Amino acid sequence: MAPVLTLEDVHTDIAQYHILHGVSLEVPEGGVHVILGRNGAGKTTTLRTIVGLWKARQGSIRFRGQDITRLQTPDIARLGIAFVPENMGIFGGLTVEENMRLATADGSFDAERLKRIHAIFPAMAQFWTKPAHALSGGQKQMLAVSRAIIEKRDLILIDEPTKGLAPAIIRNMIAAFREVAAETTILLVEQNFHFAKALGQTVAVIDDGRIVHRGTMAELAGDAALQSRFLSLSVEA
Amino acid sequence: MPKTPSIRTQDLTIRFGGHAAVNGVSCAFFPGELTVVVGPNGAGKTTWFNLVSGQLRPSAGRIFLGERDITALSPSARAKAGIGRAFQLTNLFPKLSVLENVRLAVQARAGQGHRLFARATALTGLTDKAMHYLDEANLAAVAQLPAAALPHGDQRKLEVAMLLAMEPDIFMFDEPTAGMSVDEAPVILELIARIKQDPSRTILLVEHKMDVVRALADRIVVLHNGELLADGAPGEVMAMELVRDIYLGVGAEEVA
Amino acid sequence: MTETTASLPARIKADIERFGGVLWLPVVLAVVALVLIGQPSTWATLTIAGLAMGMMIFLMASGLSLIFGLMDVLNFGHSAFVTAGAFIGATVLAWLGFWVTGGNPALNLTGLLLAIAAATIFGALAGWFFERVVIRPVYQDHLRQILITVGALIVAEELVLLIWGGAPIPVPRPQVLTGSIIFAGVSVEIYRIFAFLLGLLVYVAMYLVLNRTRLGLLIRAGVENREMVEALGFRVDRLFILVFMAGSALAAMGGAMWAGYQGLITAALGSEMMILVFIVVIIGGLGSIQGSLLGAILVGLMANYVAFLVPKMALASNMLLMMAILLWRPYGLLPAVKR
Amino acid sequence: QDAARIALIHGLSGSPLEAYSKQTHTGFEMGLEYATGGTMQVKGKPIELIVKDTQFKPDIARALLAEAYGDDDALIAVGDTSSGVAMAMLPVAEEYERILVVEPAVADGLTGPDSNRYVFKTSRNSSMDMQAQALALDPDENLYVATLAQDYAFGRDGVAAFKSALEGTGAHIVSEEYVPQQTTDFTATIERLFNALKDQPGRKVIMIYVAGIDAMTPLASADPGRFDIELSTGGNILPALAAYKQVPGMEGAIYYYYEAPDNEVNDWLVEEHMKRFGTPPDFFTAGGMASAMAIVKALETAPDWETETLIETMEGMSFETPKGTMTFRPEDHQALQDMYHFKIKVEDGVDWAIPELVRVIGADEMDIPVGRNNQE
Amino acid sequence: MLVYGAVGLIALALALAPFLFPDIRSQEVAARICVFIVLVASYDLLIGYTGIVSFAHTMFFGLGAYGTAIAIKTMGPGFEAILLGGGAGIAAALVLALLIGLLSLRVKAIFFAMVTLSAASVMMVLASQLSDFTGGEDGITYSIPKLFSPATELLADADGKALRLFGVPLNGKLALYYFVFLTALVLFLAMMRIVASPLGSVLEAIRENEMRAEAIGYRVVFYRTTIFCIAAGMAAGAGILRAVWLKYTGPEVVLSFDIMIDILLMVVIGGMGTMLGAVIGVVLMTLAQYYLKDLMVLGAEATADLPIVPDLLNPERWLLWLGLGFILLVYFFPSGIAGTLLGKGGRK
Ligand SMILES: Nc1ncnc2c1ncn2[C@@H]1O[C@H](COP(=O)(O)OP(=O)(O)OP(=O)(O)O)[C@@H](O)[C@H]1O
Ligand SMILES: Nc1ncnc2c1ncn2[C@@H]1O[C@H](COP(=O)(O)OP(=O)(O)OP(=O)(O)O)[C@@H](O)[C@H]1O
Ligand SMILES: [Mg+2]
Ligand SMILES: [Mg+2]
Repeated sequence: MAPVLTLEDVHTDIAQYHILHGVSLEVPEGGVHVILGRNGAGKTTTLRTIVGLWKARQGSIRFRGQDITRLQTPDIARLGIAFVPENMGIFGGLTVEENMRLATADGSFDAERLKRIHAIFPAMAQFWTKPAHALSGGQKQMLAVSRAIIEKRDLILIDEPTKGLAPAIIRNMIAAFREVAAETTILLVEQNFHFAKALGQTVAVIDDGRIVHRGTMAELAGDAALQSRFLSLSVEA
Repeated sequence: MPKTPSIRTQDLTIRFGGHAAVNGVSCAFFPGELTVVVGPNGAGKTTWFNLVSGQLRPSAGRIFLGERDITALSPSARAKAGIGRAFQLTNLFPKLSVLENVRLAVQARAGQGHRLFARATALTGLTDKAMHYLDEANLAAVAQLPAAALPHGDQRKLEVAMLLAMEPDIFMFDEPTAGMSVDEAPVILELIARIKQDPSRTILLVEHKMDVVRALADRIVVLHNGELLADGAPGEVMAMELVRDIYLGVGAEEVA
Repeated sequence: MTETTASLPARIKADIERFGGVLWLPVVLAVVALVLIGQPSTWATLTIAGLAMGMMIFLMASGLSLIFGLMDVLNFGHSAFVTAGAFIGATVLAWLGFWVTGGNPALNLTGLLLAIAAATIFGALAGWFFERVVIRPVYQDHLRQILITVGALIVAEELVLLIWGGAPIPVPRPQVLTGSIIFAGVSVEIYRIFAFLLGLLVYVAMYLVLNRTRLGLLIRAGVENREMVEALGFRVDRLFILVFMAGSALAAMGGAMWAGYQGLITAALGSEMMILVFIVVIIGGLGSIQGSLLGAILVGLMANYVAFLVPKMALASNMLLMMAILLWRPYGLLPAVKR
Repeated sequence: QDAARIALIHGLSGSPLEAYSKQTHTGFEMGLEYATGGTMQVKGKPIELIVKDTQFKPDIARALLAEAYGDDDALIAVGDTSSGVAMAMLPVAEEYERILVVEPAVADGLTGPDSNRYVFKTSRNSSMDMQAQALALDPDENLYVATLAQDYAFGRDGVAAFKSALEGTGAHIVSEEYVPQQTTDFTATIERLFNALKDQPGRKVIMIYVAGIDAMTPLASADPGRFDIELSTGGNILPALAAYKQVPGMEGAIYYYYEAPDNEVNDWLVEEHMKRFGTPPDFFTAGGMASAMAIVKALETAPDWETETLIETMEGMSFETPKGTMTFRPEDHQALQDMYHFKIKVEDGVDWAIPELVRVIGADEMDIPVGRNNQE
Repeated sequence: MLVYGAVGLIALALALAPFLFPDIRSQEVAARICVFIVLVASYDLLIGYTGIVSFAHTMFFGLGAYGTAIAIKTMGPGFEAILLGGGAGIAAALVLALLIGLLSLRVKAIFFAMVTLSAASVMMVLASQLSDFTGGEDGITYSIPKLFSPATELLADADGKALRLFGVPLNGKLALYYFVFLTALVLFLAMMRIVASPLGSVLEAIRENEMRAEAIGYRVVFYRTTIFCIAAGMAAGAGILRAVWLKYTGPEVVLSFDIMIDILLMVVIGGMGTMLGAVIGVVLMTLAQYYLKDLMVLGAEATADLPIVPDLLNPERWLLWLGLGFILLVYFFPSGIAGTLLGKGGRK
């Protein structure tokens, strides 16, 4: 079936630096798809380019056939693309509730979804009326993800959601993402291979602003050689 | 252990509004020992760190550095006294160069900050030292870039380099490898291992990655809802029912 | 920002908070003043005058507070809008001539309202231009904001001089609003009553917009992390322009009102009011409209009482009030955002 | 010298007062024109007018004055509008041993101890305002006065002068209110004034002496009449006179109003001004003209243009102005002049209230304290 | 490089000013430049290097000036008066700075700006209220030590007139100028040293991330207050020079908010966070203040017959153009002239 999102030979500059050297990528409909890669490889830059926070100098980005390369970030977002940035983008001055409210379409919550989010992340319920700057590092991460799933999105881009999360929470999150992935498509940037493995259907490995490997997760997970080639997984061994 | 504790907290408590983020935590740490602090998100690990390094003032309880009560000291005073701290959410001098970031830490250690009529750049001693620590964290290559331009991972490393440069007796790391790729993390871990070799040093480490915990910990302290839940050797703590339930969760190993 | 255990004083403080807290300050102030002044008639006169004065300052301050608090833009050029508003108001009043000075109350009021409307509309347009050209490049850069707006202020004042000249301009005051109501030795200028009502109206309007809609939230969020708000699908730039226009319009309105009150205006009007306006915003706390109102009323009352009791202190009183409050509450009385 | 170089040094930018300076400027040029019969020449030498803008900054004013004497070699300089700035200029005249004519600044101090023998002053001073004001109230034991002035040198000098003018008349000063310079809310002050006066016997007057702010409107609208309190204040420039419409019948003294003086200099000034600008001349137009006419006369009559000779000539010199004849007092070089006792009349069609002439207060009726003695 | 060249030239020009431009106006301009370089550089220590926005700088400037003026007025013109009065002024400035610093350097930047603003206004009120000492609005006029009066000959020639060097009489005025110039030079060099010192880099760190600076062992309040005091002292020093050169001190020339704005403009035009920038900013602004208007007069005459143009070019509206230029500068060269040439990026 037709891919949700297609990147073709995308080049991105940040200030005077040339960061992405032609990223090409296809995100199929539904499920979780993962981008792996070392620090500084260009994962975050790729995501930011998709949502228009960096502008691609060359190449095209198409969402459900529509070219969004030159669109403004807000317009891209309105197409139904949610973005969870690396720094979580929490509004510390606002309460948890206000943070969530801003992520809804019309300012009112879908009770069903809210209940589910509170189930996945109990802390959200506990701190509902507290200022978000008061949240712990991990709680901030949870809030960031909650914001992305409070509405039904078409595509959710998530940059390293497990960073600093306790194992138990990560487990919940896997469950949550499986659930969410049933109704939308998730593009996930990860460092935590196990997490990625547990969720991902397809995987792309990026290095120095280029895609160096594309394939199914199963294939990568099964093939130790590939793994050590693209992500020297020394520690785990 | 006969040794006297290098750092010790006694009934340490802080409340935010009604909610006690850290609640009556008393425990002591010894030189040459690496303690990993674990606990679910929001357990109070970072807050407890903030209390020890002085970013927050406790609602109740005391903090001792050796025999000395440092509860009333300002963060800078504690830093001078030998408590070094790296932050969970990266916290640098963004517009200054990577080198300058570290050099400032060295200079603080050398206690030359208030010198009026010397040329900072002329104090080559400081600069060399700074370079040395950048090498250790293998950041020498990017020494001249503004800190803001580093990717997340390298920024984490810079955090650690600055901590080293402060040459403290107490090292406090808050999730140093968070957001680092699997092939970058080892650099940090080796650094920590090397620090550990000096028996006069006390190391506190907040970490979620179980493999890291196993690799480094001499001792594990578990915080939960701001309270001290467990404290002991890695093996036994990890084995505790309670801990598995509230922290690791069943089958957690697969994911961490 | 650490709070200590709920010791006794703390608990008392908490109780006070529950019953409106600092909102009682004006009342306390008034009661103290009554004791010191003695004569009820004088006290009443001063208090009413103080309240009205407060409201007029509020009109000017609210705009600044909005911009300065919600958008975290420090607009030293604000006083330029006040001045411009004053002059435009004055000009319109002069044009309407007999409408305003003539005996027909209806015409009088329409005249005044027209003048205020003209000023307000101008303020909005000028605000749009100002945001586009001057402020846009310097969001979240306080230093450059101060500088560039100071520059804009200079230019604006020169333009006023260029258009209206340096000579003081007399402002015809609508017939119905001249003179005072006097009962039982208490005298109240009618114009002040009008100012009071207008101020109240503006306050209520702003309060509703900011607390009954998502606008307030959005703006505050936009200040903290513009990119994220855009990633959530909102056009931050439009948002900010809107706020800025509103703020400037309010400033101009305040200026027009003030012109009518002061009767004789010069290009320096804005800058003279400015320190007062800043004090009000600071006392009230960033971005909170309630705060600005509270601050304005405190300042208004304080000024009148002190001027009566110890005229020598009249000038310093507001400054001291501000310093005291800052030392007591570094973020002002009712900060909306602790930034 | 080949030409009569005269420097007009006053603030033309950076302050609301710049409007005053412009009046002075107009008046000064018209004065030269009138005095030279349009030839713009004295003793066959052309008059060169050098104009400089002090931006109302004393430091710049000093620099410009020094420059005018030193670089441009001006014979005589005229200025400034603000007393503070003029004050700062005085020593420069002494340093360069050239003549400085002070116009239109008013402070008494300008011809006081800190002044020097090179300084002449054609503008009125606060004492004149106040003595005239006092006379206009024709004071006696039955008169009870409270004063309202701004809390700075100008206001305090004025009130001091007013008090000394009332001395010996038996009139009582029941209270002196001083308000900050930029006061806009007079409620408290009004309460204080009323409280001080209302229970007094006899005639009760509030004497207002403020510049640049409108104290009249709030005072009038607080209805002093209910306590039989009258208001009284000196005249003012035309725009400010608009506020006086609220107090018809009020009496006071004014420095200049174009209908008051009766002499052909003034007739010419009014007619020409009307013709050229469509408005009547105002305070400082008259002042500017006066200073110009004084200077021209001095240059005409002096045997040569050495500073010393000029000083000799000017001390005690009488000269014609739109306000009639003025005379430089030999001791402190202040030009003594008439003032005008007025009564406010309101006419629709006129933008301002008309200070109708009651009588001319002759220069000789006032005894203006001598600021300094340039004779020894 | 260009910057260093320019500053070098300026220094040279100032050093030889009396001989290069003997006319009185240039003298005034040169002296004013010397004084303001110290004043503006000291302000740059705060705003540029530490990110402290203070509006009280004229207050310290004023303290130095008034101290000197009042002392001379009461003790008569003598160097001991200058030393005593100036010393007192500086002392007062330091004490005040210490108080304000300790009280309010903890609070948020913008609040600090407000507190200083009100402190400055209170000082202005005082200056006008205590008119017995300060002469109120009119200020104080006085004479200065004989050595500095134009009448004094430093070297007399045969017939007892002041000896001339390149046609410049070696009289007291010359001595006065060099007194101002040399003092200013010393103060400025001192500040150059300070910003290059370790203290300098700590200040930058504090500007960047206060909390982190504290965490690696720098007592933020201590450093802030220190630099605030240093700047205040320097400003007071400049005030002394001003008072001595002008022979007049009044609110208009040392306290008024206009001067505060001038200082701001100068710092920014030159480039914040660069001492050399201060020099360039001061020179450009001062030249503009003194000569821009002359140009405009010409412009106005040239365009006399066009519609509005002459009004706009009317020299009385020169501030308009200064303002516009300033905005454009902040807009396009946020790091000022020196900053841009020295290749420092805009401080965002
Ligand atoms: N603001 C910036 N200015 C200059 N260079 C930048 C900037 N942001 C990122 N870069 C560079 O772009 C490259 C890619 O950065 P990016 O954040 O996309 O890496 P990443 O894959 O997300 O790494 P990490 O896993 O550490 O987040 C890095 O080399 C980084 O140095
Ligand atoms: N300034 C504050 N105000 C109010 N509550 C706070 C504040 N700081 C922390 N908390 C609360 O204290 C608890 C402990 O936070 P802390 O950051 O110490 O957790 P943590 O153990 O570091 O979690 P993580 O592993 O996610 O970083 C959290 O529930 C947090 O919401
Ligand atoms: Mg990244
Ligand atoms: Mg934490």
